[in-house]
Formats: sequence, C-alpha cells, structure tokens
Amino acid sequence: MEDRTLRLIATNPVDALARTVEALLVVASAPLSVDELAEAAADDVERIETALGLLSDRYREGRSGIVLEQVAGGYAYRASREAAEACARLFERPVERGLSQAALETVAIVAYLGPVSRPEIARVRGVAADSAVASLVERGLIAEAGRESGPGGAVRYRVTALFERVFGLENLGALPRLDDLGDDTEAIRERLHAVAEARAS
Amino acid sequence: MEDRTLRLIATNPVDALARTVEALLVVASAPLSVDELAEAAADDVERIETALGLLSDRYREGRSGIVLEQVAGGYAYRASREAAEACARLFERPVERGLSQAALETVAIVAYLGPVSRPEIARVRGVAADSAVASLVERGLIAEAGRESGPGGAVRYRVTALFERVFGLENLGALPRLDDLGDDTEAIRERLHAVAEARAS
Amino acid sequence: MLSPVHDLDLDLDAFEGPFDLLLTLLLKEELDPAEIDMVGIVVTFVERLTERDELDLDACGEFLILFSGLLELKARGLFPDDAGDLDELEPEEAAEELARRLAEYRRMKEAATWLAERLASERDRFFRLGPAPLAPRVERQLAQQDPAGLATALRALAVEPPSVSVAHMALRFPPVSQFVERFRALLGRRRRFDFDTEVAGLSRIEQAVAFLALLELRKVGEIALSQAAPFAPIRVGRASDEMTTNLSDDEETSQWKIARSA
Repeated sequence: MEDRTLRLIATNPVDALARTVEALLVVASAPLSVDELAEAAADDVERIETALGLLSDRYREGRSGIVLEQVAGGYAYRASREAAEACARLFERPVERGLSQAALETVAIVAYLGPVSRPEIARVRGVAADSAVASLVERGLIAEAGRESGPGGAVRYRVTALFERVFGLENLGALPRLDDLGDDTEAIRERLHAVAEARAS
Repeated sequence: MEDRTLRLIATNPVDALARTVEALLVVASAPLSVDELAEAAADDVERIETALGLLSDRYREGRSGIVLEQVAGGYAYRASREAAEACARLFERPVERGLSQAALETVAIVAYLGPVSRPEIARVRGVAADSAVASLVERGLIAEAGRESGPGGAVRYRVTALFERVFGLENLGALPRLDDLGDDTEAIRERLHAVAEARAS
Repeated sequence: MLSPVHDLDLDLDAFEGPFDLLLTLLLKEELDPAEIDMVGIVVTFVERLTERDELDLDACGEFLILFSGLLELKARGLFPDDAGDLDELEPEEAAEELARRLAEYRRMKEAATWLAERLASERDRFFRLGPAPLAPRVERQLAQQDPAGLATALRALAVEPPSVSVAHMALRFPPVSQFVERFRALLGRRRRFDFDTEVAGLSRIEQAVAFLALLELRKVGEIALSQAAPFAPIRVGRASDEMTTNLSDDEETSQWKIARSA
C-alpha cells in the first residue's frame, strides 16, 4: 500500500511533464530538440528524456496512429505506416478545375508583362499580391526570374513551362492578342498603370 | 466465448479506423471535416463519427497534452490549456498579436457581412480600411474572394478558416447574433454623464 | 489667453496633438479625414469646457464652425458616390438612412468588442500554424485551362473604375500652401497687412484656410500677429520687425495673440 502511494507521487510529475511535451510537439512545425523542450517546459534534460521515453512507448507503430519519431533535428510526430494510404489520399488533392480570381489576374499579368515584380503586380491589381504570388510559385505556374535593376531591386517573376502546358500554349507568343489595349507589351503596361493610378486616386 | 469473439470483431475495426483518423489529423495543416476524413480513410461518415467520439474522449483537457477540438468546420488537434505557459515560451502568436481596434472592426465586418469590398467596409466603419485590410490579409485572417461584378469592380474579402481557428469558432454560425451584443455607446454616454455631473457640482 | 479650441489637446487613434494642428494637417491633405474619430473630438472639447468654470460662448461658436467644416470634409471623403443617393431622398428618409448606417456601425463595433474578448479568453489555446514537420508534400494539380481567360482577366484590369461624381461638391478648398505663399509675398512687399482686408470677399471656408496659413507661418516663426481687441482686425507683420518695433504692447489694448501649443 505504501509502495503504491510512493509510486503515484513519483510518477505523476513526469506524467504531467509528458503531457506538456506531448502538447509542445503537436504545436511545433519543425522537430524539437531535447534542449528546446527542456527550456519550454522549464524542466531539466533528464526528466524530458524520461518523458520522451514514456511518449515513445505510447506513440509507436501498431499502438497509435500518431508515431513519435526521432529525426535529425530532434523529435516530431508522424503518421503511422498503417495509415500511409489514407494520408496519401489526403495529400493527393483532386485535380482543381480553375484558378481563383486573384491567381488568374496575377498569372495573366506575369504572362503578358513578365518578368514583373510583386510591387508592380500589386499596382496593376490595386491590391497586395503576396499570397497570390506565393500560391502560384507553390503550384509551379510562375518562378523567380532575377531582380529589378538597382540596389535592393525586387524579385521578378515569369511564367513557367508548366504554365504553358496547363494553358495549352506552345510558347508565350501564342497568348491571345490584346490589340485593343495596346500595340505592344510596353503600350499595354502603360495602359494598365494609367488605369491603376486612376483607381488609386 | 462466442460473445467475446463477436465483440472483438465488431470493435477492432473502429479502433483501427480511429488510429487512421488519429494519423490524418496529426499530418493535416488545417482542420479536417468529417467528409474529408471519410474520403481519405475510405470509410463511411457514421463510422468516422464513431472514431472521432473515441478520440475526443482520449484527447481531452486534463487527460492528454494533445486535445482534439471541433473548430473551423472540422476537427483538429491543439495543445492542452494546461501546457499554454510552456507553449508561450516556445511559440510566437504572429496571427493575433497586436491586432488594432481598426483591424478588429474590419474583421468583424468581413465576418458578418462578407464577402465585402474595401469601399463597403469603409462605408460601414466611417473611416478608410486600407491598412487594416492589408494587415488582416497579411495575417491570413481574411482573403480575397473575387471582385464585385461589373467592369473595374473592387476586390472583395471573406474571413478564412484560420480566422475561425484563432477565435476558436466551430464555424461562422458560432458568432453571436448582432442583436445579442452589449451596447458600447455606453462608454461615451458615461463620459458625457461625468461631464454633466462635474458641471452641476 | 489660450484659445480653448485651437489648443484643444486631442488623443485620438490617428492623431495626437492640438486641434489647430489637426486642421492644418487635414487641409494640407497630410492626414485623411476618414481616419479621424469625430466623437473623440467632441467629447474632449466638452470635457475641456467643463474644466473651465465658465461657459465660453465664443469658444463654442468657433468650435461648432470648425467642427462642422471637419464633418463635411469627412463626409465627402466617405460617401463620394453616396451623397447623390441621399440627395434624392426626402429629409426624413435621409435621416432614416443615416440612422440605419450608424446602427450598423454600432453593431460592428460591438462585434469587434466581442472578438477582442474572445481573443483574450483563447490566449491559452495553442495550435500549429503551417504544415506538420514530417507530413508528405501536397501535390496540386490544375486541369487544362483556356488561355482566353488570361486575356479576359487582363482586359478587366484595364477598365477604368466607375468615375466618382464630384457634382455635389459645391465647396472646393484652396490648399493652405497657396495662402502661405501669398502672405509671404505680401510681407516681402509690405511690412505688415490687415488679415481681414486681405481675405475680404473670400468664402468662409477660404477664410478659414487662410487663417490656418497664418497659424502655420506663426508656428515656423515667420510672422507676428496682433489684434487690438477681440473682433478687431488681425494685423500681420514680419517676425523680425516685431522684435524691434514692439508697437502694440500697449497697456490700453488687450492684445490677443494667437498662441500655440506646439
């Protein structure tokens, strides 16, 4: 009986610490080292290692869908191998039918006026272009193409081969013509900038 | 004996499904709806709900450092509140830190009236909303949702799933009905009353 | 004596400082009237009045004139294309429409308060932002697209937005800088001039802007202002001359100097 009481006193604090480590790992977007865990939990390294031992046993293949893995940078959760097929289905998104208005406008600007910088895209659209540009880069439809001249010049973007494939273009010369907007790229650019200025005033 | 075997057959598959759901939730980068979970796990909605019931019991405050919550139209893990202090030592709060009053009013308008354009927001607030909108987009609390119809239409905005997540809302229906909210003109009234009393005395 | 209106110290979201500086910035278009909290100004003014034991009718009158100008500026900025709609309404309907908008704004402010409280109560909820450390990479696939959509999107960006009607703007403000230049030129030719004579024939708003130009010149120390009595003509002279001539420090005349709290 006394033995049992003692064990409860001895184990409970590590259990609480294990719950804290459990929590830290579910919030982290990169593996956490033992030192990082110790600092965040305000506890010592040995006890963190004990807690990690407890958790490694709880979160292991066959026992749980969440598996605690030791990797180069420290500890992180991953999905169990048993769930690999389901995870693959989750990450393999269905083919998307179209682009959002923001993405379509942005990629059109890059296709016709490229290479262009984010500030110029934002000016022509009248709203910030950061998230649209990021999503198009992630999809591989646009890519970086050097910087604007001058010190601290902004990164410029151009469309990619994947863009040409998705839009069924042999090359950029095959883009639909915009003669109604201007004779060449420069004229179109000027027209768009003039309208953007009128919009901002 | 036969009874026990039957029960094992009946319960084990849900246990396996619960492990799969457990795994999907730990790798997902946003809350997953029951439908998304059902599709990824290639199982039916009712059984997913049963599995979620099992997991909600296992991953709850006081019992685990990982807590399963119903938020932003789906299910997601978060850290237990008990571990908040440790989390605060390690993780920033880039989304909500330093949200201005202007930003809060703007996000309220987008949440209740969205999709809305910047001119519409300015009309309701009585002051321009440009910098508040930019800061909310940057934080990921609102996002573009097409343009107003007609040529030269203004960009419209809606709140994101991250907004629901940060504010701990199951969905936008969980926002209070506007009529139920308290009266904040009370503060101004009180200041004016104080003035009146000071004059009278 | 300090003018209770001009040196009214404001502490608003978008602006902190004396009222006349606020007006100067607004008229010089360095501050957007849309950013200014009108209720804050009124409440601060009423509070200031209370601190002084007497009811200063001049100050109240001055405040009403300046404040209504400010309200008009702000209203124009906010409802450029709406004013037309309101014009077509009967007075009762217009009042109803304004009341509806005010009520909507009040509800949104309440919603913002609710959100702020919610945020405070959720401060101990932590969750991961972004992808999981060991998650597989998402492959996004896009179906075949029609290139015509690109041209349509770009053409839409080349359409001028609907033009804002300025027909209802009967009053136009000359910039403060115009008066600043004009007064500088005057003082180049003459040692001093009468403000009232110079602005005679101008509209009330133009006179107000001219007055702000005076304040601006006084602030940078280019001119000296003197007035023999309340409502007497305001005399404007070169600041350098004022140091030596000291003509108006007469015991008999209650001199009213424009004071500023910089």
